Amino acid sequence: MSGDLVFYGFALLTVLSGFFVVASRNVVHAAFSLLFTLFGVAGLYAQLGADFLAVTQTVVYIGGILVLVIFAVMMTRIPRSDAPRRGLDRAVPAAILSLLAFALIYMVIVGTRWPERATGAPEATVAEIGTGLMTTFVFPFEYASLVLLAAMVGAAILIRERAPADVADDAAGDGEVRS
Amino acid sequence: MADHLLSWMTFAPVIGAAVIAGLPGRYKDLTKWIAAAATAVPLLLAVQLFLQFDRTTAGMQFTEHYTWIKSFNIEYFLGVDGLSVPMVLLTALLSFLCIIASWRIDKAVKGYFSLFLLLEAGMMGVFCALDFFLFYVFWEVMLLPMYFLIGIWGGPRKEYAAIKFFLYTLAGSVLMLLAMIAFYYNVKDPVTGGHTFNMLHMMDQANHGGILDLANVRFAIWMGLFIGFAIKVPVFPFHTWLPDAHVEAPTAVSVILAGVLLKMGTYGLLRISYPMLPDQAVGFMVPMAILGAINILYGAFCAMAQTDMKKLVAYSSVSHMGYVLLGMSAMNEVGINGAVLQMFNHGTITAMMFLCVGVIYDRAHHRDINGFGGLGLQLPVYTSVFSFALFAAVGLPGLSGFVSEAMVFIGAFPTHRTITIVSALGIVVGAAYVLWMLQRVFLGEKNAKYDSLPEISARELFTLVPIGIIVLVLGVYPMPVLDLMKVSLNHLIKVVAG
Amino acid sequence: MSEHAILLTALAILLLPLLSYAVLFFFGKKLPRQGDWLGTGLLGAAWLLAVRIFARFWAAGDPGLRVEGGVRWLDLGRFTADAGILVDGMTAIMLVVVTTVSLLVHLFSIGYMHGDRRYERFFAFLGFFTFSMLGIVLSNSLLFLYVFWELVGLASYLLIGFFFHKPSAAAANKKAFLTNRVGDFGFFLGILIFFTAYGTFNYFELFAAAHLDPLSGGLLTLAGVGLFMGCVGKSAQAPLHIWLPDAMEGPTPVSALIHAATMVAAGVYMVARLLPLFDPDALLVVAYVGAITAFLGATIAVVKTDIKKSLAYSTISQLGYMVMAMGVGVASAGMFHLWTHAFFKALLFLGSGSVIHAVHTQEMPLMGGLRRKMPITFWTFLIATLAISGVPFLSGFYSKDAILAGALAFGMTKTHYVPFLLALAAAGLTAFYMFRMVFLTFLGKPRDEERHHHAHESPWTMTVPLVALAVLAVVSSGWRGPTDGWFSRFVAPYDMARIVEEAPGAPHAAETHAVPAAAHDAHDEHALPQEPHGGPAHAEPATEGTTHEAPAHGEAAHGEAAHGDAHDAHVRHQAHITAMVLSILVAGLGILVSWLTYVRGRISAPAVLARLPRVHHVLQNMYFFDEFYAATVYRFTLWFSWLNGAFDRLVIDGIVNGMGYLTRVLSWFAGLADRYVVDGLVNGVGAAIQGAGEGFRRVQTGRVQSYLAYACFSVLLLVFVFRAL
Amino acid sequence: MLQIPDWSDLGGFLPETVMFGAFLLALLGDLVVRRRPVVPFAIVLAGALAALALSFAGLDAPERTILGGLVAVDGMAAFFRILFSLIAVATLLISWASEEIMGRTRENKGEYYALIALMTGGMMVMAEARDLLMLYLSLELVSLSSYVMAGYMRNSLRATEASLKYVIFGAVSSGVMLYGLSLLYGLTGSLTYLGVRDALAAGAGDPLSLLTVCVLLLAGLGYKIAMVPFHFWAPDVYEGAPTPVSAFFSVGPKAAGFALMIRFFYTTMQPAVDRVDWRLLIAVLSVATMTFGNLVAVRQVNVKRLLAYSSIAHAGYLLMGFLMLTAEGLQAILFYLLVYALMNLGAFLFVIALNNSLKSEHLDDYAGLGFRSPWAAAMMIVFLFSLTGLPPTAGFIGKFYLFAAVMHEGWYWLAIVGVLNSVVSLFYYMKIARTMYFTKAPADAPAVPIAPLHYVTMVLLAAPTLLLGLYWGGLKDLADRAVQHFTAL
Amino acid sequence: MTVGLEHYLTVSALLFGLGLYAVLTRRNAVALLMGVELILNAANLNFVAFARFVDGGVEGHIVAAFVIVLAAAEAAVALAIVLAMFRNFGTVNVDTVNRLKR
Repeated sequence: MSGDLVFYGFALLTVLSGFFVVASRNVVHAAFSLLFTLFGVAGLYAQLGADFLAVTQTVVYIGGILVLVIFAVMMTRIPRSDAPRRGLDRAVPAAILSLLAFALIYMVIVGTRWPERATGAPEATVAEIGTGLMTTFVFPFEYASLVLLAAMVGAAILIRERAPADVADDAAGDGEVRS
Repeated sequence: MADHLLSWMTFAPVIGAAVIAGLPGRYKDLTKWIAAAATAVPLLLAVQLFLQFDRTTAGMQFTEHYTWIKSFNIEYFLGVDGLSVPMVLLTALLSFLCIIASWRIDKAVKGYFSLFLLLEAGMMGVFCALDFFLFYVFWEVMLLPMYFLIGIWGGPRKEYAAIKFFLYTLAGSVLMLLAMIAFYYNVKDPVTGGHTFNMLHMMDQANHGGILDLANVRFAIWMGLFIGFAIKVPVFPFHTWLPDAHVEAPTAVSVILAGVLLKMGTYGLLRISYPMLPDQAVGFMVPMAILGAINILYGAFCAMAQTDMKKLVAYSSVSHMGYVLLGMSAMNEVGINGAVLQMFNHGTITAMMFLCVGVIYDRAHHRDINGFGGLGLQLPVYTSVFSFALFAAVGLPGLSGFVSEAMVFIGAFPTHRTITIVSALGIVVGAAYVLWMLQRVFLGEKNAKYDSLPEISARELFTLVPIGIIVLVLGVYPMPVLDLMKVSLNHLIKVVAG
Repeated sequence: MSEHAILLTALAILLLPLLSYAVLFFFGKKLPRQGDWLGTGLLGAAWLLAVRIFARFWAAGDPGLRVEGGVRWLDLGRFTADAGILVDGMTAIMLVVVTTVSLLVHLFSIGYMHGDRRYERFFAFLGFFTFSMLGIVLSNSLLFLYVFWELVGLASYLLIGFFFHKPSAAAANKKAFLTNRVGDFGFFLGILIFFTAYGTFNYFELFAAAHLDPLSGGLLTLAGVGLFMGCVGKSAQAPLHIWLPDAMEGPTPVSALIHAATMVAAGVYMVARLLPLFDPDALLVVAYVGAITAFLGATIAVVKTDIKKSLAYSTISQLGYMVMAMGVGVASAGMFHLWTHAFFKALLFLGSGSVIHAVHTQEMPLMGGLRRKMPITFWTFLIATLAISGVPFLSGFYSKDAILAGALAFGMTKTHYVPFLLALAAAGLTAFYMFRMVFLTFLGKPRDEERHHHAHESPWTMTVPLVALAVLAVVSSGWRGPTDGWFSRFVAPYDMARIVEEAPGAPHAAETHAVPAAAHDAHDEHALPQEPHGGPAHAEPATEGTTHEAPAHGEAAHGEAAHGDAHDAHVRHQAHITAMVLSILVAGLGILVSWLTYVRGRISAPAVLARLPRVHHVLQNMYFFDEFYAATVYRFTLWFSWLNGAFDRLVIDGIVNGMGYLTRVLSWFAGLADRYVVDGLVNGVGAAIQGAGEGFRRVQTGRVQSYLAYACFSVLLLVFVFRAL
Repeated sequence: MLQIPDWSDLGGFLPETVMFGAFLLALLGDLVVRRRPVVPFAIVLAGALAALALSFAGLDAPERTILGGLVAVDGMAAFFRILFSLIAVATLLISWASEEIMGRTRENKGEYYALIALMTGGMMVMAEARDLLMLYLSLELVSLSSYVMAGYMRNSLRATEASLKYVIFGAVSSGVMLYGLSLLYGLTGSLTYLGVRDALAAGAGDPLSLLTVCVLLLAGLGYKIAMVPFHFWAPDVYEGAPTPVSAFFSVGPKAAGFALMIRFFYTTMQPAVDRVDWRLLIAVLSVATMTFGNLVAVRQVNVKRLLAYSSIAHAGYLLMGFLMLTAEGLQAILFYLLVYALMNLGAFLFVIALNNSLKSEHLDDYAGLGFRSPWAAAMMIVFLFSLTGLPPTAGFIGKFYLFAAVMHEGWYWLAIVGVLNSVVSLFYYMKIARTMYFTKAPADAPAVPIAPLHYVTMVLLAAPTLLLGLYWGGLKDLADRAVQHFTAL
Repeated sequence: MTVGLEHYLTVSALLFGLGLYAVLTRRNAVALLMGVELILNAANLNFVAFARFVDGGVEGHIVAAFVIVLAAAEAAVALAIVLAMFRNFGTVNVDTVNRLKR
């Protein structure tokens, strides 16, 4: 059952590193833990026969999102923004809520008779995915490009450096009204 | 105009309001004259209505029937019968006189008069509408002008009074809305078979179906409607909006409030609750009589405790509307005719009282009963007029209030013996608070402070005398009004009480 | 004079004073002499017409004759009510009383009210009063009786408060109106009961219906007592008499007209008119109330020093006589006393008015010795005093004597002697206090020289009425009793058989009945329909009233009555003589004691009073009725109204405002939820885990996350709740 | 069953295409002509008007699936296209004269208008999605644009805070929803609505899993329509974001959320009603939403925030109609959404117009406005009355239809709670009216000039609000036509 | 016990729970957003697992691919907002951003 062992390995990696993401006080550490989590998930994808996704996960997430995250962490220059914890007053209720949520979902997972019809993993998914994206899912494909464009424009609106001419006008405070 | 008489009556004030709204604010006098003209039109049409109304039939007359919203069977359906005609006359008359009485308004003239005209349109519409939806729309339309009239031109606690009035009335009317919808879905139009808002169809029990066949549902709907209307009447314990609203409202608005708006509650009961749910009406007879008795006595005792003239008059309205309830609960001809006559008479009498209070308030700038004294010597004409109104309120024979009160008692006595006897105590208490006020304000030694109070003016007299004449004429010979209503009301009571 | 003419004449009599009122009220100020001549003239015309009707009925000589006519006033289909005029003998008498006294009072007022700033208003009100009073007299239905009943109340209110700038007057008129309203409450209920039972307001239709189909016992008594409450109020019977003395705040002519001669007698008239509607139990109440009032009034009059107040109590006392007469079954004697009393009491008041006009005070201790200064006033006053005291050959003697006789007979047949004894005592007291009044006012030495010096006889407009009334006080009785003199041509017990026959069922055509004289034995009072009925006649429980079903029983009662006739007549005759003798004796005694006390000084009034301090105290304070009411009814009413007002403000409004407040509180909580509960919840859960009281202290706000936590919590809650469902 | 998109599909997709085209053109135009925001403004306005004109065509069309079966085009879609085009036009007009958007120191004005075009197109797609993937994608597009628009005044602390809260709440909600979608996918093995529906009808899923799925999905959808308990972001964001944006948010995405919910729940979840009573669930949430919204609104003194809570309450009313599962309920929602758009935009416009000169959203500063600016105040009264649901305004008709639908289905308790909530709402709406008319303005109260464009827009909003209260047959027919072919019923 | 659907789902549920916990507790905005990524990954894992065991096709994969794309876009916007926040407030601690309340 080497496949099982691999699964457990990846699962352990995912969950443990996920735990570190949550628990680490240092954001940079958390970010690196997230890298391992995502990697673990990619491994699980591979286990599930989703080779394309495994690769995408590795490339896009780890290469893209994480870089973005770390970039942001660096830019905000506060690696340890989680100041000393002042107690468990937030962690405990949050933990309870999270545990309850997990419990609920776990109950659903074990309590449901999932309609397991599929017999085995698909052979190679890339071609099928490619076909899908070019046929049935061509609209979402295009639509996603709009989303990305929107994100780009949005990010630009929000953080683009201001033109020097505008800076002077802005001194008096901006758009604050009596509320 | 003849074939759309009711529409003209209803919408002439709206036209007036639109013209006023379009007029530049500086033409204050012109505004007032336009307002007077816009209320004179319904008044003249009301006279025509009075003359042409067929007194021998219980059916609807002057009907106008058009489809409004086809997909929901909502119709523009106007018409009057003996129940609505007196109310229409009252509305037309009081609105006109109130415009005259408001002549000295000089704050936001344009707004005041256009709102007032809208108010009249709403009242007219309520009394003419025969489509439940239309009725409801008019019913609610009045709220807006009333709210602003109290709130902008009112007394010191106007904000409180205005919102209180608004909240109460709305709370009542939303229950009516639900009852209306329940009716809509469970009443069949006998011709088309579809749902309908047509009140005449709703009154025919043969068209009822669905949940309307369930007794407890009918009771629930009855209670919904009753509370809705009771708030307007106002029936104890829903009355507390009234003293506040009356006291804070400007004079003319108090007149309309007491003279017309209160009638809408009892009108609604007779127009909607009674014919549509006759079984419930009969079943609710005794509680209604008890509430009537409570209103009569409680209102009277509360009035006695007041030191503000206007508040006293306001509580007297609570008391007098109790007679209407008592008469309605009698479920016989005399009682119901007495009740509707009392509605009309209370409208005129209380209007006089409020106008009179307004006259003194304009001069002395307060209404404290204990702050006057001996005005009888200083203002003999005013004293006579006010005393006339007060004695009419006491139910003095020869004045109209007596006739209706007596009819109410005569009607109610066979049905509710003990309750009527208890209620009759109201004629003693009623006299007590009125005379006590008369004594404190007009009799006794003259208060030197008021040596220079000017006598009532010709304009003010012009607003009071016509009502006074009506009160007197109807007190001596009430048939002109009774003739209008009796056929319809007798028919109604036959339908309800068998 | 045809029936039609009689009705038209009656209508004219009714409307002439109204015309006077309308013209004077609106245009009086603009007329020459402010229109006093107009009011008086119109009243004179009315008087002439009244005399004409009087003559007509004198000629007819039939007390059962009546003329009725009316118009439909209300018509609702099944319910109708008519406005109608009824003229019969009793009406004719009352018309003459009212118009005569009113005319003379008008005349008197020309002098008395001269120079008042509301002179024309006074005449207008007098006209209005006369109109209303005539309305009471002429109405043929309970409804319109009530209408005019209230209108005289208003007239009385207006006239008592004529000098309304005096606070005492302003209080008195309110008191009068309200006290009357209390009575009217009962009156109205009585009307309601009768209308509900028989469906008509018309007197004679009611009589017929009630005769054929009486209401079952309790209800009939209740209705009768209800009607009588109207009388108690209007005729100032105990315990509602308290308004009348205060009503003396009005100008004296008003006191003479309204509060002595006419309006206060309306109650008596009403009971007499409606007698067939009273059952024996109700009449017993009437008799006792009347007798008590007669005695009460007389005792208080003894100690009063204010001449008008004293006369007012005298009036109360005399009204008590009349009412008692109704109760003891001598209604015509009561009416007769009403007739005679109207003149001599009006005379007394006008005389007192003349005195007051001269000396400008009402206090008898400040008068004295006015005989020479005001001879006409003195002599006329004396005549009236003799009349009221029951001195033979004056009118009062005959009427009072008849009543006392009736009371005695009543006592003998029913073994209720109390009314007679009280009435007899009152007769003696009447003679005493009336002569006390004469002595104190006109004889002896002037006790206030200043006032005496300025006093002078009144002008002719005032003295002419005095003289006229004095003449009437002497002659009005015709020197015969009510049942054996001219009066019996006008007033006699109702003939029920005839009334039933003329009831709407029977044809109404024959108005001018030629009634066989034999049908009316002048001495026979028995035809008063209820009187012969024994005590237990109406023993059935009061149910609906219309469901009376005991024909056999009714016949038995009638038979019993017939049997009792001869015995009663005998008793009556005996009683008559006894009563006459006794009344003369007590009157003489009263005069004698009065003479001894106030002229000869043999008896010292202060000394007597000093020996009876309690009695004096009670009398001086009029048996504490006012105090009693002040402590109970008034206080309770005011307290109750205060309570209601407060209840309204605090509780009812409070509940509503409370709901509004609750809404606000709720919204505040919701706001809290928005702001804190989110955190508090999170913290609260934490606190619950860590131990109570730890969480809220360390409030950590991380808003967005709190929102998320709250949302998360709600979701889980929802899921688990729905799972449980 | 492979559906291959065809160019001809675009024929049924014109309004969206126009809006997305306008978005790209506006971006391009802004790049080409710097510092002349009128160019993107004009492009987007023209696009919105064109989309509006094009939208009417599809009203009577039966459902047609296009673009690979992921998008449905039918009458209801057409109705929402009309609604969103109208909202876009109004928002554009409102923004153009708003200091908050067009102030001298503002940047990225061109992008702002481009984003409106993008969002409008995105909302239209939301109304048409019939596939779980499209559901998520369309929602995300609108959300992402919303985050940006909320933070448009990027130097404003309030705006930044608003957009931060918005993005955090939004990201978590959509993540949770996605998780729910994944479970639904697992339960049914299908991504299309019809596939899911068939599977559910065949008995897929047990009560607990379906309940969990429902709740998780509601987290994402409820957040979009500001339903309790997923409403928390709304007041903060509405208050912090530029007012024209708040106005837009309070009507546009909310309506889009409803469109999405209607299509999703009516199509897919109906067969599951026997296993999970999601109608009752939503009824409870509806009551909670309107009650909470109204009660908290009572205490607000910031008009913008007050309107935010009021818009939460309105979501509650709309949910009442939503759970009826009848054509009547649907018609009522459509009717109400359009009316709500008119009156709520109007009310926000009033705040915006005043904000330009008053620089305040505080209720106290509205004192005496009834006399300082009578016409605008009068129109505000119309909007407020309409929001309360009083005749003769369109708001009353809208509420009437909602209550009628609820009563017809026999949910009497819900109707009673609903009408009582209307009464409560009166209190705070009238608080504004009271301040404007009953409170005297301080002597030094500044004049309140109102931009002509705002005046015109306000009239354009107030007139239909009032006229639709007098005659609404046309709009009612429109709503009726829109749902006549809604196959899910 | 063979590794089956439930195992993958359990891992995903754990990830979801951890993500939720992070979202509820982390004060640092960036760290908070990492929690969101965990949730999204949990969902993705579900999709892929279901594709493998239930559907048998690649639709789940395609969805997951789109989610990855959208996550990237969302992250871009969210981080931009965090940067704006840092610029305006000088911190990335979400607790300090609470001017809007009541």
